[in-house]
Amino acid sequence: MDIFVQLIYSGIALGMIYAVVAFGYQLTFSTSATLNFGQGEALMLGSMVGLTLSNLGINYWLIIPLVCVFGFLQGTVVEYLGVRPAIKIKSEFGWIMSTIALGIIFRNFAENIWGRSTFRFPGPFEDDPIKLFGANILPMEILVVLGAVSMMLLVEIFNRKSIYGKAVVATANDRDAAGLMGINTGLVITFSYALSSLTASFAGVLISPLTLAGSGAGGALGLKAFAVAIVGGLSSGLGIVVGGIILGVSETLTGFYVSTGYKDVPSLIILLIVLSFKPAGLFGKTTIKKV
Amino acid sequence: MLIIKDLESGYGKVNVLKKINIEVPKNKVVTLIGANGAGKTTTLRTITGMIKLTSGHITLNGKSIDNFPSYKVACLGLAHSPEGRRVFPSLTVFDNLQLGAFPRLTGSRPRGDFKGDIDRAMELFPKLKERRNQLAGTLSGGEQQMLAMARAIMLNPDIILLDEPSMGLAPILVEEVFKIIARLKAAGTTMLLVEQFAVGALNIADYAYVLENGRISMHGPASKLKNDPAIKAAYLGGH
Amino acid sequence: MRFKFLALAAGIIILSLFPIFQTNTYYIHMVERILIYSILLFGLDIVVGYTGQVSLGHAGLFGVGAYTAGILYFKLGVPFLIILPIAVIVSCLFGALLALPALKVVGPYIAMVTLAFGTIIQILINEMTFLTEGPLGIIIKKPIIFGFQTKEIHYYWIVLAISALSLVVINRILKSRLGRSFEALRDSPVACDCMGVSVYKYKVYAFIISAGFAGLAGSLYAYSEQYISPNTYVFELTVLFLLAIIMGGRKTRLGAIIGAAIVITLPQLLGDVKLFRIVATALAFVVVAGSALLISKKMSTVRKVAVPVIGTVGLMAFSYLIKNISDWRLSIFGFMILLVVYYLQDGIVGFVNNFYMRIFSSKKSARDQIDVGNFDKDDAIISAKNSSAPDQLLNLKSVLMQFGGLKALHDVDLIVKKGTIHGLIGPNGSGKSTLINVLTGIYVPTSGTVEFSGSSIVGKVSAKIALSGIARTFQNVQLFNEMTAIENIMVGLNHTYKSNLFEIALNLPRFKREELAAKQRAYGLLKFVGLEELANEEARNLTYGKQRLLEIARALALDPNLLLLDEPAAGLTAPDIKELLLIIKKIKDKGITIILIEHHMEVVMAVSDVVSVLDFGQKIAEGKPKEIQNNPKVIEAYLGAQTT
Amino acid sequence: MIRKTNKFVLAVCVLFASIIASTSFAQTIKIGVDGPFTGGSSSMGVSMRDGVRLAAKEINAAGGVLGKKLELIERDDEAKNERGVEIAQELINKEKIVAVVGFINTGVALASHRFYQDAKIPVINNVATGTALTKGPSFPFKDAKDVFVFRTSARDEIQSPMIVNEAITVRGFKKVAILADSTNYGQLGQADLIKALAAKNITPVTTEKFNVGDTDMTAQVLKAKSAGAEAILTYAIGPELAQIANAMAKVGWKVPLIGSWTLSMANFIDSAGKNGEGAIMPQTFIQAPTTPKRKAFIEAYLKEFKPKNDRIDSPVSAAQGYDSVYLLAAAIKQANSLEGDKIRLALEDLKTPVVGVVKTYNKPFTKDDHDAITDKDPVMGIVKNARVVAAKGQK
Repeated sequence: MDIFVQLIYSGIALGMIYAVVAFGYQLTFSTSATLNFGQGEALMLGSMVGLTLSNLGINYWLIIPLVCVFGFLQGTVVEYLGVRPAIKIKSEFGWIMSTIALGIIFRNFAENIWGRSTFRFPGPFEDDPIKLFGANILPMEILVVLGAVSMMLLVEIFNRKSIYGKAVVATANDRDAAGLMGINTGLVITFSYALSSLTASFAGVLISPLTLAGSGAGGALGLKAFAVAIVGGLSSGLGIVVGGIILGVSETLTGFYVSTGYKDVPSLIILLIVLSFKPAGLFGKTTIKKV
Repeated sequence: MLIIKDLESGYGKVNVLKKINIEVPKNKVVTLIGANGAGKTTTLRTITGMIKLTSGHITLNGKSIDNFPSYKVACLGLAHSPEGRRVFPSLTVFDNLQLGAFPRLTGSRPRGDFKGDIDRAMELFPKLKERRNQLAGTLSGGEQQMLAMARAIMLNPDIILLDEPSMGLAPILVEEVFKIIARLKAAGTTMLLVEQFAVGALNIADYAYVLENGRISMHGPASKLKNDPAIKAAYLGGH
Repeated sequence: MRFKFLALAAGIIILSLFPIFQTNTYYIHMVERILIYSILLFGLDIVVGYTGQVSLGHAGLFGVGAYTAGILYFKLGVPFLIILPIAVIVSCLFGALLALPALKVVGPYIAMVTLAFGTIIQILINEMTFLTEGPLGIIIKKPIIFGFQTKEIHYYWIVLAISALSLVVINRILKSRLGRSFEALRDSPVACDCMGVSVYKYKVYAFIISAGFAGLAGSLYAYSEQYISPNTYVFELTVLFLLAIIMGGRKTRLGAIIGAAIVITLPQLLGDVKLFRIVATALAFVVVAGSALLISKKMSTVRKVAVPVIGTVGLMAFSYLIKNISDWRLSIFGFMILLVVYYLQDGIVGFVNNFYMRIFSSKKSARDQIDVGNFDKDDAIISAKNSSAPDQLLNLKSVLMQFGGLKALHDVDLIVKKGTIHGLIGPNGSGKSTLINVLTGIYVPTSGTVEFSGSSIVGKVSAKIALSGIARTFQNVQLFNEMTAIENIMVGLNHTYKSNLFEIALNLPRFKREELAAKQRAYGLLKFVGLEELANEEARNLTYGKQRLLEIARALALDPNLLLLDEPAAGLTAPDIKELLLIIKKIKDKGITIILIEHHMEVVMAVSDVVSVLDFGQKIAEGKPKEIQNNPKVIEAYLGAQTT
Repeated sequence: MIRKTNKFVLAVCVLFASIIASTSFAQTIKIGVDGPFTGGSSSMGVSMRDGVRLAAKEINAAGGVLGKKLELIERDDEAKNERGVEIAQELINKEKIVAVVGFINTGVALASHRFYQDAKIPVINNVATGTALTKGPSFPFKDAKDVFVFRTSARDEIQSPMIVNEAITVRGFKKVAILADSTNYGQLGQADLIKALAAKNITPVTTEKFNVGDTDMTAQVLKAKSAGAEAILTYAIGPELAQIANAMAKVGWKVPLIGSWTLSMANFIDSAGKNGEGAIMPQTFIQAPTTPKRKAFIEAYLKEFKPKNDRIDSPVSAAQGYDSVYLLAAAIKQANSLEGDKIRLALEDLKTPVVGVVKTYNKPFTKDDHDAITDKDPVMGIVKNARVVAAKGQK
């Protein structure tokens, strides 16, 4: 039983990381119907920049806002180089390939700058675990969950309440019409990418004390987060939290009770099943196709 | 107010518009009529920067707006109610109207009496008042057209471009739409009205241009064109 | 055609002589791998180029092929010539498996589904140690054929023969109705379904055929490398395949070969800094010279060429700055993808084509002659007069169509009699288009019955309904834009074919006969609507009015009993409308029943036998046109006081 | 259509021109260097390459071999087997190398060796440790007349008994768990560990597997814990080893970590931090100036490549890489030829001892034994204050 609880804890912490990264997919998908296939790399860059700052002796809590600024800029670059030209020529193939390419370039640059090793990222807490309901949990894991949830809440509130947030939603609904309202839709899309990379960088700083930081850390996380985004639905904030937890927990449970080699399989199979029966995701709204 | 000179534009390599000239004076209603595919919508989309112009000039209030992006044109006081209404389906009626005033609320245009304007818009379109907090996507076609027009007015614009406000509406609703256009005209609003329903447009406009295959084939005071035999044969056929 | 054939023959001869002049097995092996990749890319192009889907799972399918071969060889000692077909079949099965979830989704979802699929395959290969030897991999020897132990050079010839064969087969498939269907489903899936070409079925076909080629390539690869292990078939390989396709050029076999050559030589190139400097310099020179030429001919502006020029010159400068190229391999790789995606969208082949045309001539190549046969334009339409359909051709009873809380159709009863024109009018949003969508299977009604020709169509898929005799046009024209007018109609004639994939691949007589017949009838149908002059024009280049007529001709190709016209007069000028009325009447004379949705009252009133009026999803009136025009309910809800 | 023909022919011509772009004439002795210089095991690859570079530089500075300079043809195999295969074909057929040194990953080595064997080109494995590379039932060339594969690293068959000895005999544990990665390296090593344990009549309480790149080892560690393991034996590389150490800290469980030599990798020591202290592993070389040769090597290495904190990322790889070049040079000199077969013969019968960093090689290879490192050479190292030092009771 202890072990089961322990696995659930690990799964939830893991799932919330997936959810934050998945949230980044949601942000850009809603405004421009595009995704950053290099989202995992944005997370990696965030953690590596954070590590550099940490080595300079900057306090962990101060690193978070600094890395968020970096992520914001990185997202802007991705949008500008990879996505904007594709939107202009309405090429789906274009943005898929160019964000993949940018991801590859970012990873390679990181490898050349920071080397190819993985590094320890000093967290704000001691590594000593806390006992909770008979199982261990690290303070850092609690921070991950809290950080992820509050990040998503902040962005949601912004979108629902402020006029700028409504402009984002309007752009998502109908980009041309939003332009006619005087909304700079290009800027909104850039902003959504910037915000998306910001959340990814933030996630990078959050998880690195748990998972280590390294230039190769992005790829696998990007794919998992995508699975979460799709299982939860690209339009539902609640969906990705639930999706993240489902996938995270299924992963740790499979790893323990079946075999760790197969731990990625259930999440991918869940992904395929959800897409086969509910393509808009568990919580997504199915749109009525117009002819 | 709005002057279009030797405008050429189109999609890809093909120019849809070939050197067209249109002028919309202040406080007047000008209509642009023609068959589908003649280039009416293309003209409006070029004005608001959704299509790149290849040559010619567009000036608004004496200021060149050639190839300005849509949002800048809007901030300069030109409202465009697009073809097919294009309301924001997942936002409420109120949010839609609020976004109509986006440049006013974000400092790009004078704020004015925003609350009062909302009330006035609701008065002009009583149906919207009942549906204030309903999602725009659930409105009927006619209601969406009303919302689209109200949203355009919320900009406090110097000029409104109306693209096919009667399209796809039942004759009875077409009548209502034209009644509202008439009220706006009476209030002194400058408008460029693109219509396929030529009778209605010519009845309401001060001046009219006829667009044929990307060229202005004829123009003159609306009352005169209405009685032109060629126009009658081509556009006023069955009505 | 002859020149193409000669080019192919010349290419094959040169390639088959190649190992005799270049005996270094390294280069022989390299060309061999290019050929193997080409086979896979031919198949991948069906999915990416023709049906327009992004597949990130082809590395997985490639792996399935390789491992089928490896396992059969290693565990069972099956001979080479038996392994190949089995590998193809197994890969086809996996392709079908991949297609099932991929079918339900579009766009980036498809990319992700295929990526997930590829990842699962890789994990399975890695984990199923009892079958695949896991991470240890399998060592394979060059095949023994009829007791003869082949060497590198022999195997090279085998691969060459198989890839030439693949080229011929894939060309035939893509030129046939299958290729047309693939393109059609990319351009307009809805129209495709409504022409009786099931998007579902043909997407599965596309994936299966594509997977078959991937499997064939994979099994050849296993023997070529003589070693297979799980970490070959990863995401990077898929990206490499996609890079090859876009770099070479989509929808062209030559492009696939060039793309394969590039991605194979790329790692070698990027392994050697000196060679890389030479190539980067040459590339920069070509781009700068090409841009200068374009600017001097006023075909491009400085601004347009700035990015590629700066990019390639920058790459050259970069190549001299770095000491160790291998560290920057991936960046250069990514950089090439970016450059290709945005500045070489049509690939090298497309670019050369365009460049050639822009610089040396602007004329289009001569049109293919169409053997028009002896079809009279009226014979092209098959009369529905003698059909055994009941007098009440269509019978709807209390149909309810509900979207969330909205009742788009509410208790609608409708009877359409055989051989009549049934007008359908009503305000926008009253449910007319919804009704059409229910009749063509795009929506499944919430409740109620719909009987056509005496049998229920509720719950049937669009393609089935279309084949049972209901054809339609669309409110917003839905043509297959990148296909010619005659090809558009031939998609509608898909149902006249009986030949199968096998017959297409071998170009057997029945298939040839059917193809000719379809072409002739398509021409006849074009004549019927007066578009025969434009037979070879791409649909997107037709004027709006002509597109509408083409859509009607395409619908007629389905040999319908019932034709649904959704606002055919919208956007037409008065003379066009007259022509349209004439065509509608002629269709009626053929005994085809028509449901006509229109806002132009004069059109509806002129041709309809019966008119039904919908309002808020309910039928509020029905009768002869005259009666309807005077019905007070209709006037209040729809016509208004002004029209009489 | 004519244009199409032209283009096709043109394309074929371009293809050939690029392929036939030929190589330069050999004024040097070309030595292939194959290893992962990017990716997860690159710290071993790069250290090995630097060791090789250092040795080649020294030899060239002293006048080269047979009057010719050594030229290193370095290729990054990315730790991918199929890249290794490609590189093998390129080095043999295009670059026409005389011999090859390198190979970090057992899988890459297994996949590519047979090409060198077929081409009669000597290979000196200087890092990969899979037993099957030179010995054992799955050794691919066990029936071959002449074998061209040599090795200067401590094969798993040597390391495993040392690991087992440390756990069972020295420390007296009865219950041990094995955690190994899913690569050839981990899986072959695991098999060797099980064999070595069986010799002491012990079966591991659990054997767990994980993939390279996995970031959460909680499940594996929990399984070992619930099986009652008293120690964890590992066969994996740096990053994943660190994850094991960290996962143990996370579940609040601390048992000794004993494993293959990779526990000395810098990326394990740094990433695991205090959780990695006390890890024990067999080492052929510890970065400590215990002999004059070692002192000179360490100083030259630090001066040339300036590693962080003056600590070589993978000292074992660097030393073995360095030694492999000296052994090869000695053999070429003795053979007085660049022919593969003669070099092989010379290697199998080296007349003069070669003073290396790991040890002084006195007749390191024979016809039947292509392993330079014997079970007497490695010592046990232990991680202490973020450095590997000799474990207690060792010299």
